[in-house]
Amino acid sequence: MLQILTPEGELVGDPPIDVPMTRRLYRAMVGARLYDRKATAIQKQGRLATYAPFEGQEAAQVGSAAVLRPDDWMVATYRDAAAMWMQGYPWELLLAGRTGHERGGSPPDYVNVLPPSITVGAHMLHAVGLAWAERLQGNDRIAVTYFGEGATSEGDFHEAMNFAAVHRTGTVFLCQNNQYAISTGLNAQMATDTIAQKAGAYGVPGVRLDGNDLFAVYWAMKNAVDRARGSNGPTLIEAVTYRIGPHTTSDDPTRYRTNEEVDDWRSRDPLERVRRYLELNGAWDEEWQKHIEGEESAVVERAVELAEGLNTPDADELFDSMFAEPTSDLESQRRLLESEGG
Amino acid sequence: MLQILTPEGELVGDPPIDVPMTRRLYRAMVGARLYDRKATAIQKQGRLATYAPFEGQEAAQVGSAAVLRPDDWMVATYRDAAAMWMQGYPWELLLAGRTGHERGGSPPDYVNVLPPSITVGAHMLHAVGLAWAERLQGNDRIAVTYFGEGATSEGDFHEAMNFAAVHRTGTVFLCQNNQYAISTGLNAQMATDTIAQKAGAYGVPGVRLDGNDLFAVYWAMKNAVDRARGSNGPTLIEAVTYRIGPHTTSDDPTRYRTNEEVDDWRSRDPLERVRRYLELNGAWDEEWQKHIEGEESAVVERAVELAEGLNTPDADELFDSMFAEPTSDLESQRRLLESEGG
Amino acid sequence: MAVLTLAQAITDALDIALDNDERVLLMGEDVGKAGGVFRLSNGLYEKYGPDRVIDAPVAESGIIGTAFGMAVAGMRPVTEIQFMGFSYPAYDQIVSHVGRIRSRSRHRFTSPMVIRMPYGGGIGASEHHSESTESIYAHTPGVKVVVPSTPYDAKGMLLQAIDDPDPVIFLEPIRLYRSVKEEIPVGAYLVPLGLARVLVPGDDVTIITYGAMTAEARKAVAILKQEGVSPELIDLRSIVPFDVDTVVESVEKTGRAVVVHEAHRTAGFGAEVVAQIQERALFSLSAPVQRVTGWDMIVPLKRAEHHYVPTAERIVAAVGKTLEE
Amino acid sequence: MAVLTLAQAITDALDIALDNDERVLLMGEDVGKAGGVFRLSNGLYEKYGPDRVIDAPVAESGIIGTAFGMAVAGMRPVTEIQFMGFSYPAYDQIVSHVGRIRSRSRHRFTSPMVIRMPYGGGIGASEHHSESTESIYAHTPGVKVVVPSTPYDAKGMLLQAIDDPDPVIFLEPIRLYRSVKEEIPVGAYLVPLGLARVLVPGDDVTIITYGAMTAEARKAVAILKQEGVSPELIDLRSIVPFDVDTVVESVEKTGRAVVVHEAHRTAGFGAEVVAQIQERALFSLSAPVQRVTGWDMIVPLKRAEHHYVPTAERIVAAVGKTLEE
Ligand SMILES: Cc1ncc(C[n+]2csc(CCOP(=O)(O)OP(=O)(O)O)c2C)c(N)n1
Ligand SMILES: Cc1ncc(C[n+]2csc(CCOP(=O)(O)OP(=O)(O)O)c2C)c(N)n1
Ligand SMILES: [Mg+2]
Ligand SMILES: [Mg+2]
Repeated sequence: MLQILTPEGELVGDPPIDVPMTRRLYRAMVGARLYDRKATAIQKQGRLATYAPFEGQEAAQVGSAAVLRPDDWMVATYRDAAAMWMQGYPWELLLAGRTGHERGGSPPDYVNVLPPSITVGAHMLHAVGLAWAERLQGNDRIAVTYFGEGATSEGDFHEAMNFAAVHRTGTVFLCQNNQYAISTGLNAQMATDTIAQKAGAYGVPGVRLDGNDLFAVYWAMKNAVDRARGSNGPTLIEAVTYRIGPHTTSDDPTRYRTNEEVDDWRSRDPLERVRRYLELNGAWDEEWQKHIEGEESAVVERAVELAEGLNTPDADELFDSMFAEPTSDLESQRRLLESEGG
Repeated sequence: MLQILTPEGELVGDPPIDVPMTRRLYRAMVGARLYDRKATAIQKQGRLATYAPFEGQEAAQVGSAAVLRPDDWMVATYRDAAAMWMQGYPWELLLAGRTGHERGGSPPDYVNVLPPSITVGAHMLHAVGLAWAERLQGNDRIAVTYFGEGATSEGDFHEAMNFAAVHRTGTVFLCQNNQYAISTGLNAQMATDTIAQKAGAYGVPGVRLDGNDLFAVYWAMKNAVDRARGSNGPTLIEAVTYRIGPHTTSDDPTRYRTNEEVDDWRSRDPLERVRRYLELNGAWDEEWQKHIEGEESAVVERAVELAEGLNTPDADELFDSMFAEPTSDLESQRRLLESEGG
Repeated sequence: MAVLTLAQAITDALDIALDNDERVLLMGEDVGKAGGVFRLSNGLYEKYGPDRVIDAPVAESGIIGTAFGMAVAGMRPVTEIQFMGFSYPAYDQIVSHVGRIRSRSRHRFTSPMVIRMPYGGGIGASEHHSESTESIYAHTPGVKVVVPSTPYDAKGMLLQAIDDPDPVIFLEPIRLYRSVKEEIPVGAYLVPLGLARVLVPGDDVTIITYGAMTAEARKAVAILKQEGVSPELIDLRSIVPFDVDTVVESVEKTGRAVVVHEAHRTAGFGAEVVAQIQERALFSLSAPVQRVTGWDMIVPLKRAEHHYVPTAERIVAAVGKTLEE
Repeated sequence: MAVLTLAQAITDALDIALDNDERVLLMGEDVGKAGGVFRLSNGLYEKYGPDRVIDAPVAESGIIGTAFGMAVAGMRPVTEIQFMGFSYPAYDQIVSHVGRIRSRSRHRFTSPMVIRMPYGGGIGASEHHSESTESIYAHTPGVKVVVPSTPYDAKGMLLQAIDDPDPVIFLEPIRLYRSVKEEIPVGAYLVPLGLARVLVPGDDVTIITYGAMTAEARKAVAILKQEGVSPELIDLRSIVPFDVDTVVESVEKTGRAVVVHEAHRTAGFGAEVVAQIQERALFSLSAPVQRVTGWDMIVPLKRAEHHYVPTAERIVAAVGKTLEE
């Protein structure tokens, strides 16, 4: 399993990025964690519908998304807010979705990130089509798709890998193997030791790495993105990580895992090791930490305000959202709703 | 690629069966080929709906099915009549299905062979459930599923392999890689060199062999069946073979392959090499050939008669076939059909 | 007798079935250790072990396809699809295999299995978590489709579904899981599938519904009664088979009808109910049958869901229309 | 003008679309080298190359899911599902993604794509090859569902579907592929989606159908005319959107209606047609609207299919019932 930065913050390989860039990504991980904790907190207050926290997976998401070009496509899941945010999807829209507002699914025009996929598996195929279409149109935009290890059990994972392999689409498959699919552990999910080895079934390179290691993630993602952009086809990356929190705020993880296991993974925290590395390199101190936490917190707070401040959609917005022009069927249903005083 | 018997009928390994048994299986292959040609012929006369010939794949089907115990489960496709027949599914019922008669889907009570699957892919999962249920019931019946290389592109192949691997079901996955899925060749179907390597994605053993070699097929199948019966889990077998005829009687294979290619594969005929082997061993002569052809032909002729002699189902048979007891919905539809003079 | 919620009644039925019949097993995502995302199989993994309460990989086609094979080989699998909106990857298995094998093998092979699916909206859930697409299953030959709305029915119908020699899609109204409670018998009892039930007798108009919408319909009934209208409320309980006789008998009496479901309107099961009413009782109708339904749109998320899911008010308004004529 | 079969009209439309619009591509099993199992894309692979006429792996979810991604990124994929009965593995992609993306992203992303599916029975095909389950797609929000029955409509509607900014399921009646021929314009023309067409004007009863059943309905019309009955025959052409106005206008005139489809009866689209007729024109009805449909059973194979697929005789009998009252 590829590793560059140990949990102690020591290098066991060449860092793929310099210290200033490492500081930027560290800061992004700090911001992501603040967002995640804030979202969890306001969900407890009933201000969000269920929320799926990503704590522990920040390096996998931030380190991989950092490699992308701003116009690259991203197709990710309910747990990938940090990656989506890195690619330009504003926190407020990610939150808006969680408050139960469809406008959360509508990122700005220049952001090529699809709204988070709630269905498990299906979205990987979309990343194949996206990258393929870009190539057909003569563009070198690539597409990355994020998914969990559980998602690899769905038939669509298989079909996506195969289509991507046969047509050498510029798609990066980034699997965050966070050990659980809701309550279901790896042994009940698959009989292989790794996810990476599944790539062999498609003639695609597979890489397994320490997903809590920002450098390893960045390095592997860089290779995969270069391959994809150079029309050399897809790559499957397995980032071995852990979900520190519950599956969602409705989940009770004590039913299926021990505190010791969680603590063990906490000691491999993806933020802490970069902090130590930066500190060892004289590029971190408490003051700076406070400073970035302050600024990132403010961004998150503002996002909460914006998300909660969105007007509730009226019925017209709903009827008008289905097609470019509402069909006659929808128009008569709209009238019916009015006549029923709904 | 595993081979025991060369196209010239020479041994390059140990034969897994003795000469008398080889004679029996040779005879079965001859019978199967007679059936296949007869079915093709009467389809041309309009007496069958489309027919999917299996010429060239006799060793793969006969050699593998020969390993099974009579009560083992088989879940196969429209192209696997020879395998199904080996497991006790009468020719007449296989034909009946092709005349457009559902009674063809109803093998005798002691035959644990599901009617041929027309959908590509889905049926592999059934073989997983069948084997699993047998184990849960304390039986050591296993299940084998037959499918083509095209079917491996369906998500259900993936889900079936994974379920079988995780629950170590006694399922043998027998893939006849006959080079084409209708018109689609291997390069458009997948980016791997082999099917067998796909097994690695599931932690399952995969074996690739010369599917036109009766001995190689038998040998690999024997290992797989023993493994399955011993509760050691599934195996994926790739039998590399070729469909000599069209995909079905509606297909025109000249659109997508050359005559040279077909001729090349004809020279690797699965029957001819066993004939030569038997001849080299003094266990074949023309007289015996005529004798078995005569007897097997008679069996096929009788099957055609039986299939064509079946009464056309009346409407009651249709309404009565849907549930153990027809629902009130169906009863009222039955009355409606009567009232409409249908 | 014991007072149980609808959710508890289902757990009770699963427990009884596992206990009484060795062929029964549960399979689904997270049904084992976690006891199901709704905790409906709580405790059963511990009680019956991993061979009978199976945490499946995240693969719906795999779950249904494998369970189908198990059913053919003599087991009685009870599968859980986590939410109806995740049943679609298994749709092919249901249409092309589960509902077909008896017919295509002329009774030689059968697939007695239950496919449980929590369904429906009104709880502000995430995308895909509020689906009510029962009509696509009603349109699928060879499967029964039932929907209990009370704890008593949930338990008795689930036990009956498990006993049924044919596959049954068992829809569970999420919204009612814990909001309805009643005293129900301890131990096994059966409620036959395919029979509607008159929940409230009345004379002026027939309200026909099922599942979670019975709750809104009951509210509408209360409002209407206050307004001096006497509605008859029918809970279909089963849409396949559809108990048209009970419906027609009522409509012949009242001359007016409103069909309520939260499913999309076009080709929803309400259309079938209306079609059969007019086939059998056209000349009893004093007014067009009204449908109060969800719309042909994605079920909105929490903040706008109230525009979609039928409410008592909309039902009352529709009844009003039937009374105008 | 050129005399083309329905099949040729589709090929012509595909050719024109590929020629006129670089964003258009075809994808499906065997659509390339073999020109499609029905030869509908004959010659197009040779003409436009493997990047635009794509032989896909045998994976329907893969085809639709990938094409969906392509559509989002600006292409106009025209996908072919070999037979409607093989569309179910892609059902999840259609319901959960193709029909949803515009709404869930509030128009930010769209998926303008066409899903072509040969459908229907009456040709004695193998299992799963005679499906007519359009009502499950009609019940799917966010997709249009259209069914041409003439070469002229097939070409114009397909070109319109490809131009449509939203996904369109384009059903092709197998039975009519080569059995109908007509003179149609050379080059591009559009036929708007969502409008029914009166095929035969009449006064006594309205026969409403679409797709392959127009052929049986035309036969029924001929028989009825000989018997002195004047039927009006409507070809819906589109079930989503559904042109209820044309239907209601006719029924208000005739007072009688028969809806014909080969789909299973329960929750088939016919139920929707009946429901809307009675909603809008109950008091114009002199008799219950009749439905002539396939049954709630697996479409029988060749030897017994005639018990299932509606015939002119059954339509005539149903018309007879409406005239009795
Ligand atoms: C098709 C589908 N089936 C089931 C679900 C319910 N579900 C939501 S998340 C989840 C587990 C996914 O696990 P994994 O892919 O490992 O991602 P993680 O949640 O660990 O990030 C399941 C089963 C779903 N959303 N979609
Ligand atoms: C789900 C599904 N999709 C498509 C088809 C149409 N179809 C029938 S056979 C076939 C090719 C299958 O190829 P392969 O699995 O290699 O088997 P072979 O025919 O070569 O034996 C296709 C695409 C089908 N029957 N089922
Ligand atoms: Mg996971
Ligand atoms: Mg093949």
